[in-house]
Parts: sequence; structure tokens; C-alpha cells
Amino acid sequence: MNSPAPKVASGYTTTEMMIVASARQLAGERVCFVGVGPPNIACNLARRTVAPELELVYESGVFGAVPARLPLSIGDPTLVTGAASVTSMFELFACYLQGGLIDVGFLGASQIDRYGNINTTVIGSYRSPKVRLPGSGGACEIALNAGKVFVIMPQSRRSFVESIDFRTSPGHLAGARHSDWPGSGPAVVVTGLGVYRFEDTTGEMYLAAVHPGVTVEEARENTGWDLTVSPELETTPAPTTEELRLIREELDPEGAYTR
Amino acid sequence: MNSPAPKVASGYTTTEMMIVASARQLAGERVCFVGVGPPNIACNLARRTVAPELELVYESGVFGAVPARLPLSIGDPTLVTGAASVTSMFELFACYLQGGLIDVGFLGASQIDRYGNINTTVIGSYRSPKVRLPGSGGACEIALNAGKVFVIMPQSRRSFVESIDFRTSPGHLAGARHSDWPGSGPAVVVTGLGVYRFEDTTGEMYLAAVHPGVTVEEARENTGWDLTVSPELETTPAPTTEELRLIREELDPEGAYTR
Amino acid sequence: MTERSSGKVTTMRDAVADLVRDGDTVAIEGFTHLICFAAGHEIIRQRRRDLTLCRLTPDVVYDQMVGAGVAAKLVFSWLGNPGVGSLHAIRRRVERADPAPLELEEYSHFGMVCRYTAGASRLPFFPLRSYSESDLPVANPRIVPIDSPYGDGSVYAVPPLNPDVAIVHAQRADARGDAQIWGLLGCQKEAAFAADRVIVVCEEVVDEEVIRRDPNRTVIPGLIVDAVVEEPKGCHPSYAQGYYDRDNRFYLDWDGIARDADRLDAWLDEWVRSLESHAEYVEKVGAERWARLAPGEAWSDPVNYGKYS
Amino acid sequence: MTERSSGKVTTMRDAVADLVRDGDTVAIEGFTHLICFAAGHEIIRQRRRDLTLCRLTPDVVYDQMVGAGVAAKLVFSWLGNPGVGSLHAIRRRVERADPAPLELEEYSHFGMVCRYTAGASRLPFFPLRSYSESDLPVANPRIVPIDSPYGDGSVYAVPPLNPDVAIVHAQRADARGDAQIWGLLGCQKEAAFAADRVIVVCEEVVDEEVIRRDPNRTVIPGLIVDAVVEEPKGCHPSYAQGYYDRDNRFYLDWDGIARDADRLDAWLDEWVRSLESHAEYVEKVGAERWARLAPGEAWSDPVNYGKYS
Repeated sequence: MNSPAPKVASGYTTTEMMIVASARQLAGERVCFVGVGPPNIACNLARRTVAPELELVYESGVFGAVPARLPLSIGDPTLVTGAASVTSMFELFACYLQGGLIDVGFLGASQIDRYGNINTTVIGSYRSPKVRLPGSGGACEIALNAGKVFVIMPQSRRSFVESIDFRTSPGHLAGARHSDWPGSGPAVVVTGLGVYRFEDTTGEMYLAAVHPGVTVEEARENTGWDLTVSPELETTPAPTTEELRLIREELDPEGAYTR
Repeated sequence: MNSPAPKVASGYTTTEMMIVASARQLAGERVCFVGVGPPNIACNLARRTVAPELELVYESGVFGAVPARLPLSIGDPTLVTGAASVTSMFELFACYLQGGLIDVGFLGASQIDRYGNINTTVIGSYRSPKVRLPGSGGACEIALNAGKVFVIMPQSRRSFVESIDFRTSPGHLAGARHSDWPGSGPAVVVTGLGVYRFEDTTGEMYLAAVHPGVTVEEARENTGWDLTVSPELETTPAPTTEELRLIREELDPEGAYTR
Repeated sequence: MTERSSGKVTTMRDAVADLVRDGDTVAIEGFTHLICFAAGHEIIRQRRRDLTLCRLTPDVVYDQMVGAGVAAKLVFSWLGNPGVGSLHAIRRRVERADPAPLELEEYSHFGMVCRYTAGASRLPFFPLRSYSESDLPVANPRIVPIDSPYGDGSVYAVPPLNPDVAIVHAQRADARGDAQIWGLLGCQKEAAFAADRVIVVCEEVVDEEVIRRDPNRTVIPGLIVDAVVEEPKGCHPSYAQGYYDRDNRFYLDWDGIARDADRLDAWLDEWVRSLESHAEYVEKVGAERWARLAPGEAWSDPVNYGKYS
Repeated sequence: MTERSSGKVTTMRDAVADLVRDGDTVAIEGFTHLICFAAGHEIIRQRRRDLTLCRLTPDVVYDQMVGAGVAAKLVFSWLGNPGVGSLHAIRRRVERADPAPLELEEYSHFGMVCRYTAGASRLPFFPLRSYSESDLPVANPRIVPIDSPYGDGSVYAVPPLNPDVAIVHAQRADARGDAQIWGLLGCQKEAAFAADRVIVVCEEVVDEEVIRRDPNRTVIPGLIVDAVVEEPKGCHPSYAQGYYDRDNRFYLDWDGIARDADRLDAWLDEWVRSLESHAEYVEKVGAERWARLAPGEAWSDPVNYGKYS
């Protein structure tokens, strides 16, 4: 079909760009393990655009949610009312996640290294931390059991580091995952600057696309190691007016996460 | 309190005597794991007589049943309607039985030896059995995890044997149970002839009481080993008219199990 | 697993034709309650062969299937006609290889439940406190001891059970396969999550909104369901809580039928092979018998999930 | 566990006085939903000391309890103010031992759930697929690898968690403690079965018949319950599905309150220590705020369990 090119928007926030870029990565995916905040908006945007058949499983035990408002926590009651199924944490983690039903798991990160290993536990040493972060939650089991992992995080030299202070959730280790792990690990990292992927053979992250107006130099400056850049580097298409309309009017009308 | 001696009945069946004798053993017990048939009637008789606070947990997942009719199978729908809780087999076995909530478990037996080891699997060899019996069901885990075990079974030289053909459910092994087993094993065996208990030190079954009209000789003749008899052998008090009334009018009015 | 989230409603004939294959490991679960005889009968009609049949309690449904020659092996924990006695077709094959041997793989109830749970949750084993000093691990070397890594003794382990197909009967399901069950829950959930393919049979296919008004009642999510079959009274002579009673007379009758191989075969001809569908079976059972099996009403109270908008 | 099957209804004050002791390991569970703040506040009022507090997500309730000085240790998997950020009272103690150190024993969500499950089912360990190549087992040596006895690789194990006391909040319970929950179920059931003593707090104590009309809805059986406390709105600022909404504004406000130890202490004085009971707290929150948190109605359909007599 020959349809007119979608209108490209201007005047969007960094978070909106991250959400749009993440949502587009979900094309063709089937079952997603969802946390609240930007991943939730990205998944719901994908359902309305590139992945209408995407099924969302919430870490709190909800499958087939039809929230009547933007959920403000992972356990928002609006996720429960009208859902297809609500189950215990044991069943959720044992049968859905560990059982292998999840195609994509989303993770955030305070620190990530070039192999997609993630720290959400401490800055500094474990016994006397400079900053005590939340810890794993379900991240460690998501990192091992989800078919693949998408990471959404802000990028800076403090978050894209040569060496993470604590490995909460294993990525590609020092280049290759263990062969008996069920999931294939981090596939995409979306930051405020661009989209990163991982080389099959080395397991190393590379810059696959920069967001509009971002330079490779900026990406390098905000990375704590010598960043590899794809020879076919792309520029992320800016959010379309329709994508922004969906976010602003339907998915996060109060701008709780996107402004 | 000084109340008149209960009226003793005449003209009862062997099964009624077994049920009454079993029910009386439940005095002071709190939580019972119930199968259908005679144990069910015995437990419900105990609730109406010696153990009004007895709680019944059905192997099918029901707690706090108030059956409106005699349940004809362990999964009778009348056990469900009006129950306090109905749960999955996993929860029932994991949390109730293995979790240590069950004070008394009932077992039947095709063969039992002097140490209360039980066979419900095969007569003959396992690979080419003469008679294929039902197998364990939940018996093996009941034998290990219930606080104590009550056995109700018919007695003959074919069932009270020197050596069982297959040990489905361990009793006192060759005289002593393993110290790390949660339950203390068979405490009472009730047959059509009498009531048997186990010596603390040797783990061996002894005849503690004969039912009215039964001789020690008969008990010996129907036992495949040299039976020990208690020096304080008692005679089981015959069923009272009230016990029989409860069985015949309330618990098994159609005589499905008791005639 | 399925490709799409809707349009799974089909007939029993098509569901079995599409999803149950010769040589498959099949679990028709349900502890006394919700045993899908209709599926067993359709498998007999379609003359599947060499199936490995899994169930805690093989019950009359597997005696029929074994008698009809569809099975090469049973995986089970209690082999009997509950409340009645033996399963004679199965006993003939086990005790006398008549007309052929039948392989047995035997556990206890909790062992079977743990096997499904391990299968559902992709664990290589599941630990339980059973089997110590029992002869079961001798008879079945897949039951093995395992030490606690904390040095506080050992328990036993069973391996995962992942059926090729699980068939579960529910009171109601929507077209996506979200299935709701009340009454005895058995281990249908675990068996379904453990299976590669899942057929949900139900008394009623209901509008998605009915399911969504009570999401905690959903036992099987449509996510894991491949086919949805509406088959009213599909559990007879077993029962569906609130829909019809267990037909105890049939369980007693079966004892006489199954004792004689010829009589059993004639029964299969009359009640299964010569019928086109379970609807014909239901008609043949007859209105009078159904009336006797109809329960009275005992409704739950609605609960408020709350509207949060 | 309790001696009798009825007469367990008591006040929060008496339940905490009788069942929560200095040095106890206490689990107030509930994943976002049904977090019993009322129990946490009563524990603060009664000045318990040296508690080990267990929860997947310590949340604001444990920040308050830690800030009040009742806890010596946390056992947890995610330490934060969900949707907002940090738990500052806890962070002060962890990062700066201010005013005292706080011991941490840390798992992942599934690890904590497995620990309760092992505790509930008297298993010496529970296996799960997590932790491989994570630093968590380095930080917490109780997380250990375990080989499959079938020679097909290894997984990790966590030890059982058996709290001295579990406190769970339900929408409704009868006087025997049979408790029904709908909406998010978290791991309240597992925590309660694992605990030596169980306090059920509920929005409403209902007639036993209400429970018995829907036995599949019962999450906690009275069998394991020691005390039943009726405490309407006992989860604020968390929520009870169908009863009141989560008070998100409070979660945001807490961030500011907890950043400053003096402000936190003043808040505890005003909202906890100077009040006699949760009823006073409810009144203090005020009708206007409760009106804002009231959900609309969304009722489930009744189901027929059938009368079988």
C-alpha cells in the first residue's frame, strides 16, 4: 500500500522520544512483561501502532489488563478491574516468566556496561554503599528468563560505565551468555540519545541510531567506554504526530511520565 | 459430672464397629486429613462425639466442608458447596500436608506388617503383579508428613503379613523411623477384630483391644506373624446406641459404607 | 501456543484432529471434578495410537481409552475407580498383557502435582517430602533423593512433566481461552502451563466481559490456549460443579462393563464409536437421567472490583 | 496456630500486644495492594524493638517502621517508594548508619516468593532459575547453586522463610479467620502458611455464610489464623480493591517527609503515636480525602456452586 508518509512532530520531550523508539522495537513481539512508567506507555503505544496483538503481562500478576486510566503504580487497581486474569506472584513468576511465556522483558538501569550487564543495587560497595538503589525486584529473573530484554534508561557517563559497581542482572557477561540460560539477554537499549544494539559475536553494545538532533559525539561523550558505532548508523525517525497524540491524549494525558 | 452410662447397642456390623473404634481414637485430635468411606464417617462421628473441634481437610482440596449428603467420592460436589475453603492440589499437599498442619492422616492397606509398613501397590512382584492395586495416591506423603497415622483395614492372614510385597507407605520400618521425618507414623490400626497400637521402643504392633465377641485366638489366627498382645488387653466397648444412631440416621443413612 | 488472541473456538473433532497426534503425551486432568470424558471419547473415535496418558487418577476415562487401545503407557499416582474398585481394562493389560502390555510410570499424588509444577515453571526437578524408605523410587528410578544445599538433610525430587497436549474442562471460557473454574481445582492449571498445546473444553463459551468481571476466577489464561471447545455435559459421568452431579451409578455400572473385554468393546461401540459427537451421547443419556443429575442452586455473592477511572 | 475455631476477633491493639514480640521476624505482605499500614502503626505505637521485617517491597510502611526504630533488619527484594523514588529513612540507616545501622538480607522478587513457599511447605530449600552470574549470591551467601539430580545443569536455591508473625489484610474474613481477597494476590497466602502466628486484618468481618457461599475465593483458611481484626481503611495509603483507591498523593508527600528525620518524627507523632487507634487516623485523614479515594462499582457475576443434597 502506498500511504502518505506520517507527519513528523516537533516539540517532543526526551522521554517521549525514548518511549516512541522503544514502542517501535516491539513490532512483531507477542508477549511483554511490563513494569510501570515509560515501559508501560511504550507497550501500550506499540499495541496501538506496530504490535496490535501484543499481550501485556504485569509483574503484579495481571494478564490482559484494560486500564481505564494511566496506571500510576505497577499494582494500580485500574489494572485489575476488567482484566482477563489476576494471579499470585508465585504463579506469575513461576509459570509466566520462568515458564518461558515472556518474549520481551523491560529493565531499567542505574548503571550498564558495554555487555548489557545491569546494576540497580548500589553505587559504591555493597557493604557501605554511597547510594543504596532499590535492588533487583524481579529484574534478575527477567534478565535470565525473558526471551529477550529491552532496556530503557537515561544516558550519561555515570550510567554508561566501563565497570558496574554491582551486577544485579546479567547481560552478555564478558561477551557471551551461558548456553543453558533460557533467554537471549539484552537486545536493545534505548536512551535519551539513541538506540543501541548488541553484536552477535562479541555481545558488545553498539550505537545503532541517534535520535534527531543528537550527534555521535554526544553519544560518545556520554559513554564511559570506547563506544562502537554502527557503520550503518541511522537516525531515529522523530515521533509522528499520531504517536505523540496517542501518548499525550490517551496514554499519559496528565504527563506523569512524559513531561 | 456423673452421667448415666451410655446405652450399649447390639446388632451392629463389623464396619460400624471399626468406624466407632476409629472415631473414639480421635479424641483430642485437632486436624484430620480425610479420605472418603469409613474414615470420613469416623471423622464426622468423632466431631459429633469425642472431638467437636476436629477440623477436616479433604485430600481433594476442601477445608471446612459441611456436606448436605453423604459424600460418595473424595471429590463429591457436596463437599464443595458451603465449604470454608477450596484450593488446588498443590496448595493442599504443599501447605496443608507437607506444611505440617495435619495431626492425623488416615490410611487403608491391602497389606501391613508388624511395623505398620503398608502396601497398596501390588500383590506379587512389581513388574508382573498377581494383583495390581491402586498404588500410593497421597498415602506415601501422608505416611511421612501427617503428625500421626491411623490405619483402618480388614484383617486376615492375607492382609496382616510377615512381609509385605511392596512398601508403598513407610511405617516404623524395621522398628524405628528416621529422625528427620516430620510425622511419627502409625499410631493405631483398627480392624474388624480389634485395635492395635505400637510399642514406643520396638515400633512393633500389639493387640491393645479386641472388639466384643472377638478372642485373642481369632486375632492371632488372622495375623501372619507372632502377634504381641498387651498385658492390659481391653475389650472395645460396643457401639453405643447414640453412636449407631448418628451413623445410621445422619452419617450414612443409606448404608453405603456401613452395611 | 497460539498465534492469535481470538478465534480459537472450534469443535471437539477439529481440536483433537489438529492438536492430538499419535504417540503424544496427553494429560486430561481434573481430580474427580471436571474430567473431560468428551475429549477421551473423541480421541477414541479418531483412533489415536501409542499415547502416553498422564493423570493423577486414571479413573474410568482412561480405562475406556486403554480399553479402546489408544494408549501405550500410563503416568499416574492412583489407579482405580474411585468409590467402586478397580479399573479392569487397565488391570488386564498390566496383570496379563491382555491384549497387550501397558507401560506404567508411577508416582504419588503430590509427586505428580510437583511434576506438572516443575514442567509449568521450567524447573529441571521439583523437591518434595515423600518417597523416603518407600519402594516407589525402586520401581521408578526417576524418583531420586536430593540433598539440601544447606546441609540439613535430604528430600526427594521428581522430574518435570511436559505433556504434548493438556485437555482441561472448565465451567466457562471466552473465545480467547481465558477459562474459569470453581469447585475442586485439581492440578489443571499446572498441567496446562506445562503442556505444549492446550485444549480448553467448557460448559459454556461466554462473552469476554463475563470473564473480565471476575479476573481472579480465571484459572487458565487464554495466552496458553490453542483451542476452545464448547461441550455441555462433557464431563459425564464426572461432574461440573453447579452444572450437573457426578453420575455415581455409571461408576458402579462401569465395574461390570469393564470386567468383560467383549462387553467393554460393545459399550465403546454403542456409546462412543457409533456416535458422531458428544451431543449425541448427551441425547442418548436421556433427559430423565440428566434431570436426576441436576443440582439445585447455591449462588456466590458478587464482589466489587471497583471502577477506577 | 490457634486452639479454637472461633472467637478470634479482637482489636489491633490486642492482636499486636499478644502476637508480636520484640525480636520477632515479622512479614506484613501485600504487593502494592492490601498493605496493612494499620498494623505497622500499631507496632510503632507499642514500641516493639529489634524486629526483622520481611517484605518483597519494603514500601512506605517499612520506611515508617524503620524510621520509628522498631526494626533491626530487613529481608526484601525491592527497596523503594513505588512510582516515586527512595525510602529515605531506610537509606539513611543503610548509607550512613543514621541513627543506627540496619542489617539487610537481600533477594529478588521470585527469590522471596520461593522462600515463603518453601517455608509454607516445609521444604529445606526452593529451586529457581535466577541469580546465575549475578552478584546477589556474593552479597547474600544464603543464595546457593544446586545441581539438578538428573544431570541437566544447575539452578539456584533459596532457604525457607518462616516468619514468627505474618500480618495479612483481606477485604473480608469471618470470625474463624477464613479470609477472602480479590485483586492482586501477592504472596500473602504463602507468607501466612509459612508463619508461626497469623493476624488477619480485614475491611469487614462477615458472617461465615458469606465466605461459605464462595469457598474458592478464600485465600487464607481460618485453620492457620490466630487473630482477626476488623480495621476498615487499614491499608491507607495503599488500597483495598473495590473499597478505596491508592492514595498516590501520600506516596509523593512521603518523599518530602522522610527526607528529613525530624519531619518524619513529627509525622509519626502526629499521625501515629498521638493517636489511639487506626479509627482516629481514618477520621484525621478526613471525609474529603476518602471521597476522592472512593472507587465506582464494578461487580463480579455470581456463580452457581449447586445444591447437592
